[in-house]
Amino acid sequence: MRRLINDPYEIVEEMLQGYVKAFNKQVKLLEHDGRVVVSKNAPKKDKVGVIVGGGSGHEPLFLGYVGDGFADAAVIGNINTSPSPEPCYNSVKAVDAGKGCIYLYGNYAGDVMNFDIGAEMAAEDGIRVETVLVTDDVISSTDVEGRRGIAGDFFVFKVAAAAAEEGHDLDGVVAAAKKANANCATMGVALGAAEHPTTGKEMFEMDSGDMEIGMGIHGEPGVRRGKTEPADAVVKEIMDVLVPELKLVKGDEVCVLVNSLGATPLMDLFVAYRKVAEILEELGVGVHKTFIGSYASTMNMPGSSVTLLKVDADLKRFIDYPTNAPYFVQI
Amino acid sequence: MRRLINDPYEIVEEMLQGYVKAFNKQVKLLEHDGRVVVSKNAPKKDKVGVIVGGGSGHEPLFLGYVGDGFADAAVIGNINTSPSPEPCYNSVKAVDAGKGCIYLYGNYAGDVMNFDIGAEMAAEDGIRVETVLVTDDVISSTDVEGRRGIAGDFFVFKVAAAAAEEGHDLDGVVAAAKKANANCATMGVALGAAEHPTTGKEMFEMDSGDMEIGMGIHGEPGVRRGKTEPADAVVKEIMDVLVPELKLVKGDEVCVLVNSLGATPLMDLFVAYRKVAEILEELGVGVHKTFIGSYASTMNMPGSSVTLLKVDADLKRFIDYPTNAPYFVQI
Amino acid sequence: MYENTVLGKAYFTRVIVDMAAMAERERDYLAQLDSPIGDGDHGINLSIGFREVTKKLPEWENENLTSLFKKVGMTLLGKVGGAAGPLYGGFFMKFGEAANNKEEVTFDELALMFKSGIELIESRGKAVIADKTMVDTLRPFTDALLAAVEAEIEPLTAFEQCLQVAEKGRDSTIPLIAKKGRAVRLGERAIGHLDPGSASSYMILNIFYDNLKKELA
Amino acid sequence: MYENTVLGKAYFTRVIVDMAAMAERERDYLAQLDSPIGDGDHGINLSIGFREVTKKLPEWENENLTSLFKKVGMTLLGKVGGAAGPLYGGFFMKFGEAANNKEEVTFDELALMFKSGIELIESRGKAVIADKTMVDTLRPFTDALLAAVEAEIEPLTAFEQCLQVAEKGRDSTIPLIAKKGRAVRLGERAIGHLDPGSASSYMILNIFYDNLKKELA
Ligand SMILES: Nc1ncnc2c1ncn2[C@@H]1O[C@H](COP(=O)(O)OP(=O)(O)O)[C@@H](O)[C@H]1O
Ligand SMILES: Nc1ncnc2c1ncn2[C@@H]1O[C@H](COP(=O)(O)OP(=O)(O)O)[C@@H](O)[C@H]1O
Ligand SMILES: [Mg+2]
Ligand SMILES: [Mg+2]
Ligand SMILES: [Mg+2]
Ligand SMILES: [Mg+2]
Repeated sequence: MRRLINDPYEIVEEMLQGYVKAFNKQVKLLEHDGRVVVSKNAPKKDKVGVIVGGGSGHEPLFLGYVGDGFADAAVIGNINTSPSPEPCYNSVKAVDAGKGCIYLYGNYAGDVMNFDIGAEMAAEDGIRVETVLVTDDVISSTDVEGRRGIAGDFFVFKVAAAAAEEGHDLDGVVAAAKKANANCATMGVALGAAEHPTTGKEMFEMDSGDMEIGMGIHGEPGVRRGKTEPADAVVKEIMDVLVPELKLVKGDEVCVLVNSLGATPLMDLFVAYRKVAEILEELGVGVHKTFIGSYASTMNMPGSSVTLLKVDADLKRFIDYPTNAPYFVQI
Repeated sequence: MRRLINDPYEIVEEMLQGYVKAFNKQVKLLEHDGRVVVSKNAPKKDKVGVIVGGGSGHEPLFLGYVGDGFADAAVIGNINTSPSPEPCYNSVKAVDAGKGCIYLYGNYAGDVMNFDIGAEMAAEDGIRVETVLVTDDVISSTDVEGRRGIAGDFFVFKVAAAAAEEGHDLDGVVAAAKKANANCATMGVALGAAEHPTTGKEMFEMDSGDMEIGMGIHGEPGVRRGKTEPADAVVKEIMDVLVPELKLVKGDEVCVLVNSLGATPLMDLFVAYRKVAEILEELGVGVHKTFIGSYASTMNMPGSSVTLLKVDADLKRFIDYPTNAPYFVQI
Repeated sequence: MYENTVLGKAYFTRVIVDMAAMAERERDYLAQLDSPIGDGDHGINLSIGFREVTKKLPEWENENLTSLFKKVGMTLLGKVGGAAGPLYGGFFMKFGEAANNKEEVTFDELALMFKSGIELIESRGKAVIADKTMVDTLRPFTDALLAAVEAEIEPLTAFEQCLQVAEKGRDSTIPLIAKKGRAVRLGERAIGHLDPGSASSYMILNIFYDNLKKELA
Repeated sequence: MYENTVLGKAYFTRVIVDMAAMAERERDYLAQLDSPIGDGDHGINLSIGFREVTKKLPEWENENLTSLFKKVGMTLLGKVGGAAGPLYGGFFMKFGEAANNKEEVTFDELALMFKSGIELIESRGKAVIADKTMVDTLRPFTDALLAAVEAEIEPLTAFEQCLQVAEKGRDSTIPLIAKKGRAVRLGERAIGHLDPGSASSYMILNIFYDNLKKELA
């Protein structure tokens, strides 16, 4: 394994302790629950609580987006595994300001089971918790409800958080999140596996020089596996799925996220974005804002994805809303 | 190779085209020199021009730090190779506002040769260009002058850029950069090699499960190679070099950068920082600000480094100076 | 009929200890089963959960069967996460609940405990037989056990027969397309792979059986 | 003595073409030499530079030797970067300068062109013999060539002897600790490794020789 760790059974706790130490001006761990990262400013008076979460191993996803102008809390599970119900519940108790809370996470059966129990527990305390599942991974299912959430998490979280900051009530925040999710599509390509610190091995097998289009961020199998092709050809294949999915036409505007799964260099993301931009230009689709980097990783997995978010004036305002979260600062 | 590229001989051009397209609000390429990334606001009236640069393959290093409040231009070489003299010269012509310019880059013989020729060409036009070489890699040489520049680039660039923004003259900016460099020490550990897009191969050989302490960001050999050890033990070995190097004592304050060379997950950096913070706490050394991520990469090289910058009131102010560069936004 | 097969704290404690050992021993195998059709962590999830159970087990010495398994279940629920956490966690909580706060149960009562457990899994996971989940092992097993108890078959023989049913159920997942869990998105690509949850369930049932043999020998 | 060994544009153009071919052929080998004691890019650097030279070469048909090699040198200087760009780039610029804008040179004049080239490398790189750089190949070669010309040795014989000196110079880098270039930081760890620049220099000299053989055959 090409990683330095201590006890793999302590890695999530150690990561969280290191994280909140590093960014102690913005975040803290709940005193009574070390799996809940909370914004120092939460609960914010009269604001809907925005709670994100999921398995760890996708950093900066979840914890990195807790902070002013972004999520109020992140609930952190074991590696690639949804958090358990208790911290889901505790996060609500920690950030609810009387306006209810929204759970936002990728659509995985395990996450749904655990967060749902958390929401039931909160309901017993009279706190309303709504859930919006992110389902941006277009390749993972033909019916939208069945799709996984991957890098699009970032856009959906960002939009919902900004709506909450703007003072929308829970229904308004839910509506904003659903709209972002409906306007968001992602497709990725894997070039290898992440190394799991517990087994010390790669999580699945893939020869160097091969690629798998449409693979999930936990290594869930995708559409097809084959030899790698030129970057431009792969980007084109991805865009040929995303563009019709969002029914993009001339005059539309999008935000673009070119995401690394961990071990893909920024250099390659910039090369990929060059082609994305070229295709959008040809279509007459405008780009409102571009995000390039590792926004949702799978530890050290080589691979990348392209996410498009079709935007209107509201979504643009939400995306542009300033934030000072440790892993997404925006002026 | 676990990367998607097009023609490797075009990769730097394609990367730069993609980059400036993505961040066209902040930066552009010089019209007559595609290897110079310039801030849209450069030249800034009455400000010393701050120019950084070096080989590509270290993204976000160099190009990512061009923007408001940070560098005015970055000069970009081939992969792992210093830029040639022409773009070094052109960058000066593009950003000089009559107050002279400073070249900031890591101390490598190739870079020195090329930038020096660039500075000579500028001198012929009557523009004063001073150079401060970053030499933070403590392990690379016993005499400080001979040391390489690695992740410490980020701190030295940041300080010099803020000094220039504050209105210091060229001598003042040079003094600030030198002070940052003198107060800055880095030590890294490599766990494998980057894949070079041209050869399609790893740039050197290293077995999975091995590590090399002190290795340079181009894979230049380090101090010793052996089996990987627990993260805490490696961090301690690094801190045992950095702390005496900077003569840190109780009451001192530092900024910390835990840097990934590309393929090391954030998770592992947080785990490493936990130990860094613990050691500093035990010493009674305060942490002013922490930076964790891939600030200076070697494409997809697995490995990481710890950089300490000993700070006083001036350096803290320079580090905290707001900036809106694409890869380092700070409010 | 089953008055003489009394299973007490000692039996169930040995089962718990053995499940924890199984989770360690089979960790990488179960993770590997989870890799082609899931996310490669099933064995790791169980090992994380049962390590915590092992750590706390000494504190639970004075619990009755209901409160013991409630703690086992709560620990799994709290530590594991994912699908296995709520499913196995819930299973053991309900499994214990059916012991009605007793210190020991008879073999027919044990059957009812399994019944109560699998019902929780089905209601929480909404899976039925042939969805390619742990239900494919546990539901046929439980039905067979209830029938065997009804037919008053001798405990060891009954359990052995039911294990064969469980094994068949486990293996029945191989040719299936998944209807629940992560493997759903694979469609036809799930065919040919054993479901990891059905494999771990079968291992757990085996542990109940092995200790039953020791108990009744 | 050397009036008959006239080397014109055709000869030098073939040398340039062959250097470009060498840079492709030996790219990965030279990169590999650069990996244990440098940054693994020497062959790639040369190939990037000479690809550009190849692209532009047809435009340079009407240049004299001075302006031709000025363009070669400028192209390498502009495209390569790193240490090799200014060193080889400067070398060829000075190499051509010594041809005094002529269309052809005699063998003794060629020797002076090498002298002018290596002097630039030495002054720009500040390296002397035994610093483990390309100077270890080029300086002994040039000294031997100047001596051979002084002794009026027949061109092919002279060049062949000097090549042997160059080869010895190249191999002399193996046991050395480096005093210049990236390998400096390795200290004793550089021992046992051939310097990539001294290897590429030797290849370049060989190309001059091979074409000389063809020219004079
Ligand atoms: N809805 C469900 N109902 C019953 N069992 C399920 C369901 N979803 C998943 N499972 C079981 O859980 C197993 C996967 O567990 P695990 O890998 O630990 O969780 P996760 O899928 O969250 O990574 C599957 O093999 C399957 O047997
Ligand atoms: N100061 C110097 N003087 C002479 N030759 C040098 C000097 N520095 C480096 N070299 C030569 O350059 C070669 C390395 O070239 P290259 O790998 O292309 O550049 P870089 O070191 O910038 O990556 C070395 O092998 C050595 O022969
Ligand atoms: Mg999982
Ligand atoms: Mg180089
Ligand atoms: Mg799993
Ligand atoms: Mg080199």
